[in-house]
Amino acid sequence: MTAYILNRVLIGLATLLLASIVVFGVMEVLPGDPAQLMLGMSGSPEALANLRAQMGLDEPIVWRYLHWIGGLLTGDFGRSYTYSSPVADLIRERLAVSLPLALMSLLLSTFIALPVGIFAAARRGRLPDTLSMGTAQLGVAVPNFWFALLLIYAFAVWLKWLPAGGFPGWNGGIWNGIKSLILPSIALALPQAAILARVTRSALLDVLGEDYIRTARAKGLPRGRVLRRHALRNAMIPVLTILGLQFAFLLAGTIIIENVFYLPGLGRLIFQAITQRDLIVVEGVVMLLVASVIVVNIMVDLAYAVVDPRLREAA
Amino acid sequence: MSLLEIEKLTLSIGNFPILRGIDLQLEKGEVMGVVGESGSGKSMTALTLMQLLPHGAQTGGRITFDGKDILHATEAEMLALRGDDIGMVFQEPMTALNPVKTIGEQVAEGIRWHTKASRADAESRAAAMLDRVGLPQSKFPLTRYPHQLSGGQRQRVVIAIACALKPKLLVADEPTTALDVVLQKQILDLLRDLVDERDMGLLLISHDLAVVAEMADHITIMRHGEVIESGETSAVLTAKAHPYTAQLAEASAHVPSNRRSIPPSALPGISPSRGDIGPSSNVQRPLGAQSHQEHIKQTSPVRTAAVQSPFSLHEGEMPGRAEGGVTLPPLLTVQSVTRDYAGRRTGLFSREKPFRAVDDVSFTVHPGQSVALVGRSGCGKSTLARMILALDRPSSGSITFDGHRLETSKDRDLRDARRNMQVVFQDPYGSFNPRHRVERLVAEPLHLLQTKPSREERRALVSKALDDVGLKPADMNKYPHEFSGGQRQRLSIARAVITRPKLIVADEPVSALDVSIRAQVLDLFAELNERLGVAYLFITHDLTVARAITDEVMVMHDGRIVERGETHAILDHPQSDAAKALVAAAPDLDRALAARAARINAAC
Amino acid sequence: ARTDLVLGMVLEPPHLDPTAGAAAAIDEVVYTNVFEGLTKIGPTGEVLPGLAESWEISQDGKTYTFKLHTGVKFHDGTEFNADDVKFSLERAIAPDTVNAQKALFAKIDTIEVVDPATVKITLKQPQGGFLYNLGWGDAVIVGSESVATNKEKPVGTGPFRFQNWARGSSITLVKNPDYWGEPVSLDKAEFRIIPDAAAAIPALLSGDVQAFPSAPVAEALDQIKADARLKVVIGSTEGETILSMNNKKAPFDNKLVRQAISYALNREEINAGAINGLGTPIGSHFAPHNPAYVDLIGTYPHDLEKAKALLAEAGLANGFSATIKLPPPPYARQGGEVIAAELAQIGINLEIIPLEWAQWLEQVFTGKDFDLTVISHVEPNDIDIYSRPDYYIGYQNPAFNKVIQELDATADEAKRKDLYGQAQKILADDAPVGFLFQLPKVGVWDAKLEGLWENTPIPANDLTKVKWTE
Amino acid sequence: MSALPAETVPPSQSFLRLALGNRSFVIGAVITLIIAGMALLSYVWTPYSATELSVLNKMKGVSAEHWFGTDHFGRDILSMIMVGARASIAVAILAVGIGIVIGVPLGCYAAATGGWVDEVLMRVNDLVFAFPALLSAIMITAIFGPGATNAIIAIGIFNIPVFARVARAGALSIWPREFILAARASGKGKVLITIEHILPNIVSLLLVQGTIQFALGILAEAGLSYLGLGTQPPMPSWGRMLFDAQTRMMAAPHLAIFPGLAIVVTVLGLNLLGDGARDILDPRLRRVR
Ligand SMILES: Nc1ncnc2c1ncn2[C@@H]1O[C@H](COP(=O)(O)OP(=O)(O)OP(=O)(O)O)[C@@H](O)[C@H]1O
Ligand SMILES: Nc1ncnc2c1ncn2[C@@H]1O[C@H](COP(=O)(O)OP(=O)(O)OP(=O)(O)O)[C@@H](O)[C@H]1O
Ligand SMILES: [Mg+2]
Ligand SMILES: [Mg+2]
Repeated sequence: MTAYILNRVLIGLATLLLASIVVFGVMEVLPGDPAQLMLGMSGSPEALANLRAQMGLDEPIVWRYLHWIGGLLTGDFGRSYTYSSPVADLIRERLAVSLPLALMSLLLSTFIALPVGIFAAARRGRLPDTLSMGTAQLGVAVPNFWFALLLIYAFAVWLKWLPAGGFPGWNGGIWNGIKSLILPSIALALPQAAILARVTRSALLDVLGEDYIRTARAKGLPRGRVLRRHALRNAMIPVLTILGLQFAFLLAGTIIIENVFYLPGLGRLIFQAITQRDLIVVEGVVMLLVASVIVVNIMVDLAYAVVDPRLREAA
Repeated sequence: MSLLEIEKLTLSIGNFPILRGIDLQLEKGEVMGVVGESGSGKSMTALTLMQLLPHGAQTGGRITFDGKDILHATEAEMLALRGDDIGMVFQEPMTALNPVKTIGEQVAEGIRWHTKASRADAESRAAAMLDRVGLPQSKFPLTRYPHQLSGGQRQRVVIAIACALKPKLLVADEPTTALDVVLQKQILDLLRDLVDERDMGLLLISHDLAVVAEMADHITIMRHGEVIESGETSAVLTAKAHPYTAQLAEASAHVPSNRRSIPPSALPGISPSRGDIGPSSNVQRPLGAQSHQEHIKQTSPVRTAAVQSPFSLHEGEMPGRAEGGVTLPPLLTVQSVTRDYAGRRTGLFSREKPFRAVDDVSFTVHPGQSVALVGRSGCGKSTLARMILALDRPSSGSITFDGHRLETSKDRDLRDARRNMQVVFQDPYGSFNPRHRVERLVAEPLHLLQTKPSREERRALVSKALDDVGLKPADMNKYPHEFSGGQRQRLSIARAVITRPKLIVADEPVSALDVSIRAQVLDLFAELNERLGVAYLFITHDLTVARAITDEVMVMHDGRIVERGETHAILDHPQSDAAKALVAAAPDLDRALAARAARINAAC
Repeated sequence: ARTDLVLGMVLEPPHLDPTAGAAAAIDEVVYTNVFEGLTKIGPTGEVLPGLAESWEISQDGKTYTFKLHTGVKFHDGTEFNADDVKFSLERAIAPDTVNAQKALFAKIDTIEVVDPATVKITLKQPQGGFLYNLGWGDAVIVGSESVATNKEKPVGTGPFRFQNWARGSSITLVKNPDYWGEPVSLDKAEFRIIPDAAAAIPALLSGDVQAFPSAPVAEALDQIKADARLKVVIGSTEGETILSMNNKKAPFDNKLVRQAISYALNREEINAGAINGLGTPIGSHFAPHNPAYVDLIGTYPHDLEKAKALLAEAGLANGFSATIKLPPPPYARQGGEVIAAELAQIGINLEIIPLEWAQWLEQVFTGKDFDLTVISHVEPNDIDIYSRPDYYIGYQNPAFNKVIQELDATADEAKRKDLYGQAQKILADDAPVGFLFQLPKVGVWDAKLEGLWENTPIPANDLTKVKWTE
Repeated sequence: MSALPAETVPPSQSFLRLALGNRSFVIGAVITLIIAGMALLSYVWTPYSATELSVLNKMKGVSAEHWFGTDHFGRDILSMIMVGARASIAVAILAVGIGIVIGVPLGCYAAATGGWVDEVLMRVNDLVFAFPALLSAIMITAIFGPGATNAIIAIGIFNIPVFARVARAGALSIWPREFILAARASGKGKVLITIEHILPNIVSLLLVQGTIQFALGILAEAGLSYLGLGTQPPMPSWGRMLFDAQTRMMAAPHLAIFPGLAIVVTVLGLNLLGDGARDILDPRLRRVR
């Protein structure tokens, strides 16, 4: 097991190295000059040249890459061009929003999807099944910014229960922070939940056809208990896989929702960094994302092993 | 009042009738054997008792258990009965256990549920029960998972679950089908002990007459959802009053046309012209037509050769089958073959030591020869077969087939060898891609031919192959799920013979089939051997099969060949412990009946 | 009454040092709130005294002597005096400066500290707008002790001091108790960044944000107006929105073609389509609220026949194809779409190419690789851009250049006004670009709030006079 | 099952007959055909021009002249939805196509080869996956310029790892099956086995994933259009219409409702079609219920 994890970590590091080269290369071919962008339409050529020198943009590419990688190894992500503050600080600030948001939506989508999926599977082919799966399909097809705006109008403008957007920071009290993340996490969770519910249902249906379900029922256990105690755990593997993918998405793929709720999350940071050609920020965030995907993958694999003893040994 | 009374039980799923009026009675402390061909409704009867029928099942008639009307019981009443008063051992031990729960949990679960016992209490009772079925705590702690147990051990866990609460009735559905004979014997002994000890009623479902004869006081014979005959076991089986009973008895003891060569067209059951190869028609087939045999004996040169063939295999350099006095070189030569499986990793730099699945095996097979490879489950038979088929490479040693070195060749260079060597798999259904039609499936090995046949040629070859195995050419447009088990096994054989190979390796080709279909398939093998001169390597743990159609037997144990020789010699006078154990454990109808008769006599 | 305020803004400043960056968002947060200059621009664009209490201009118009306020302290407690003025301005004119508006100070020759409360600035030649220039955000006075960290933690002399910047989210200022001037009535002001137009509306309606001085809500104005708690104030900006043409590239180098395009533009429709009709049509590159403004809207009325005739005269009777590159703001994207549809009516087929800012700056502004583009020029009084030799529009007219040169050297208001008028007329006639409309400033704020600027003479959110009425 | 006489099983039927017997397939096909027909019809006829502006006529509600109302430029929404169907569907289908054409072979290859090749391919997959779809799209369009083609490529690239994963997982479950051994015994190589045996057995997985990705594709196109990187004006697309509607959602809800409905109905239709096709393609499920 330890060897397995070590192996995965080593491969993960290699992936990161590869990622760093790819990302750096892509950033180089991205058209647009960060210095020019900072000066806008009014900058003079000298100012531009000065700024470029100040930002280190006139160094040769290989040198800049090595410099950057060297920095990464010592935990120095460099300084943002636009914000001129350390990238690591920026990422840390954004993670304080994105991480709780991702976790909240993940929890929410799990808490919605599992019961719905179980419910539908238990009533396979009957009206409740058709209805809940139909709703799930709608959940996938409805654009989430649309849904988000509806939430805002309902809960912020009309009912005034929750803020329409923004994030007060964790210093202003945990509850205030959580309050501002409730609507965004609902907006994010719903389509995810729809997908997850479908997966849960079909995984459960596969499992319910297995012989050991009949064995369990032959012990005199009621249906519900069989479903929870015997079927669910066996159906967890596809569900976990999807959850892992969703986490990766939720961490930085939520630009649109972050925009609608004007949350200072990672998604907006990277989006903004790309449009403003804040290359060093883009590079830093991408490295973080790749690393997190690797970590999540390892964790999902470990979770498989927890769920399924057969995989414990295979690992 | 009987423990269990079933009257005029009918069952249909959708509009398809499955059971058509079953009557059955079982007393306390009695063993009732239910036999019948595959699909006759045995398992469905058992599931009806438990009210665990699939969706859309409709029942009629009456079932009374211990005075309760089961068919009209509410779900709540059934929950109280299931597991507590009625225990059930399911047909498939490999899949009947939840892979993610420990065996302790699974056995204790029912105890806790029904008796509301504390966890610790339930676990100690579970431990006692597991100990009872031969899984002592010291060697098999409660924390084991099913995958850490062998098939036989799992079957015992299933029995432990079923018997945990000392049920009044135990329904055991084919409790030993998937097991080798030695394990089978252990399990049957266990069941008998439980019956004796607790005065439990046992409904033992099987398609193996020998097993039932050994175990059951009474027997019920089913076919097509009906009870054909029932009564005291030895009486029913010796009298064979009903023709179907007679057929079953005969089929189960069937030693097929070992040297009798009957062209399929001469057999009404597999006549291509009749088309219908349903099992119902098969069992009506007269077996062993002596006059035919005599006739063919004189006209078949291969047969003559076979009879003359001397078997002295001991140094692996037996002279080939002589034809017109010429000595042929061996078709297959296996020389000191060993296969190690890498052990599991246990740490960063350490692994378990490798597991030797096949250990220094050498033998030869000559053209037209039929060799059995027998041995207990897990002894390495399939591993060896895979290497012979060049689907796996030996760790050391060499394999030569038809002049080709297999273990060193690249896949591309193996085509010639493969053309002359085909395989019939254990599970006929699993060996077909469910999405292809028969034409494509059977034609698959044609890929090995140097010149690709045209579509017409291909169809001709396929219909010839189907004809060879007694199927209709029209069947080539069907999908595998549209066939019965026996028919699928024939398809599998058709695929193996389409390139007219010199050797067919058959890995447990009949273990999944019921006796009547098994008889039919064995005949087919023997017949092909005669007609096409195909050599066989038969892998099985069933000695009856080996006895039926092979010239020679190799007994394998823990990766080694421990004994080999002429079939009858070995099976009648086994020398090695492994062979002795196999022979001793093999159930035999006649022997069982004799023993039963002796017991009854003694009791009187 | 309340003493706190949350203001919405669309763009986040990259940093908070107005002397080291071009972004308007910097000034929108810190100008006059945190940092002050010698002079200060008022709500209507007038020049007011700032850190300089008063000033004298020499006869030749070359020497300015500023009398500074005394007792002024930077937020870090250090004293403000004439040395800081010298430091700040010399930093701005240094060869390696990163000041984005270096041109503002180009005429400065020397800066002398006469005494701690007096500074004398000598120009190389007289400059009409010098005092105005000193009122820009780029000319604010910074302390030599704090200059290095101003980007992240601005330290100025203003009535508010910087408290916190949650990047991507908000910037908070608090009242400076030690302010030298008239104390402000707000204790705390938070600038909240709301980039998404769709989010701005509910933010206002829910009361989370009490003021959105430049709200991206043109399309939802009716809905907001319906809410009695909110006040909508449509002001003007310095943003002349134009259809820029590449005057160096055929066929736009042909005046006939440019005129044809100008005739083909339906300003009313463009105004309606681009910003819900809130803009003020312009006929030249000049803000209508400016005293020197001349109404030239009638120069090219919407006339398709004339447009076609002019095209035919230019030898392009069958029209032609070109591209129109559009930067991200909605006025450009939507306006561009309307323009494309309009020009299609005289046979000019435009391929619409939306660009990000970075690409627009690189391709259009710096690379001059474009046919047409829609853009708002937001610098105040920037008609001189048409005289710049290497400007992206590529327009050159010696007569126009001469007027601009004269302007530069003229301090007399009446004369300047006349010169501005001449410049406007030349441009209107030459039609180097299509003049569309003056970008409106759509301000939305709580009805109980007063003191916010109606217009945007320079980018700023001057909070010094802002207070809650109840 | 094994003992069923062959005659009780209906003989294999033609695909068309099977298809017509499958309710969800038929409903899905009807919806899809209507949408596709609408898109095709738009080439020859729309109620109004979908590109001609009539700004003074803007944001009119539902009326007899304009069944679905008009947008912020006064264009007829019904006409725009008809024309927009082309872009939306084309982008989504082609993007899913790219994902399948590249991702499935990759996944199958990884599964067939195993070992370090598998490991490397899957890690590269993670890498692509780590980059949220919208971001890679932004980068691609930043480099190559915006437009429908680049939107397709961008969304397609995101689909590659998705399909690679699904295909690999499916293939891994098929490889140990006995019929694969049978095919190997027939001398077939990995490529042939993958084509003949693996693919047909993972089709249903891919179909289901395909319909999900299709829905996401339409929405991703919408997202890109929002950022100005998708379909270019004046050509409408459903996604662009939705985003244009965003700021006007409360003032003129019909701007968002109709394109939204178009997306929902299309996705629903395709999902039904996919579910039906999956059942039809599986011979085991073909028996009458
Ligand atoms: N891939 C593998 N890795 C490690 N051990 C293996 C592997 N495959 C088989 N074994 C082990 O090798 C031994 C021989 O296996 P094999 O399948 O050849 O048995 P068998 O004789 O065919 O048994 P059965 O009658 O149950 O099919 C078994 O103990 C099995 O557990
Ligand atoms: N879920 C089902 N739906 C429809 N028919 C079924 C179902 N399960 C079983 N059958 C049919 O019911 C009949 C009886 O099946 P059953 O399992 O009782 O046979 P069996 O006697 O136990 O055979 P075997 O020896 O193969 O286990 C068979 O024809 C089978 O095809
Ligand atoms: Mg059965
Ligand atoms: Mg085996």
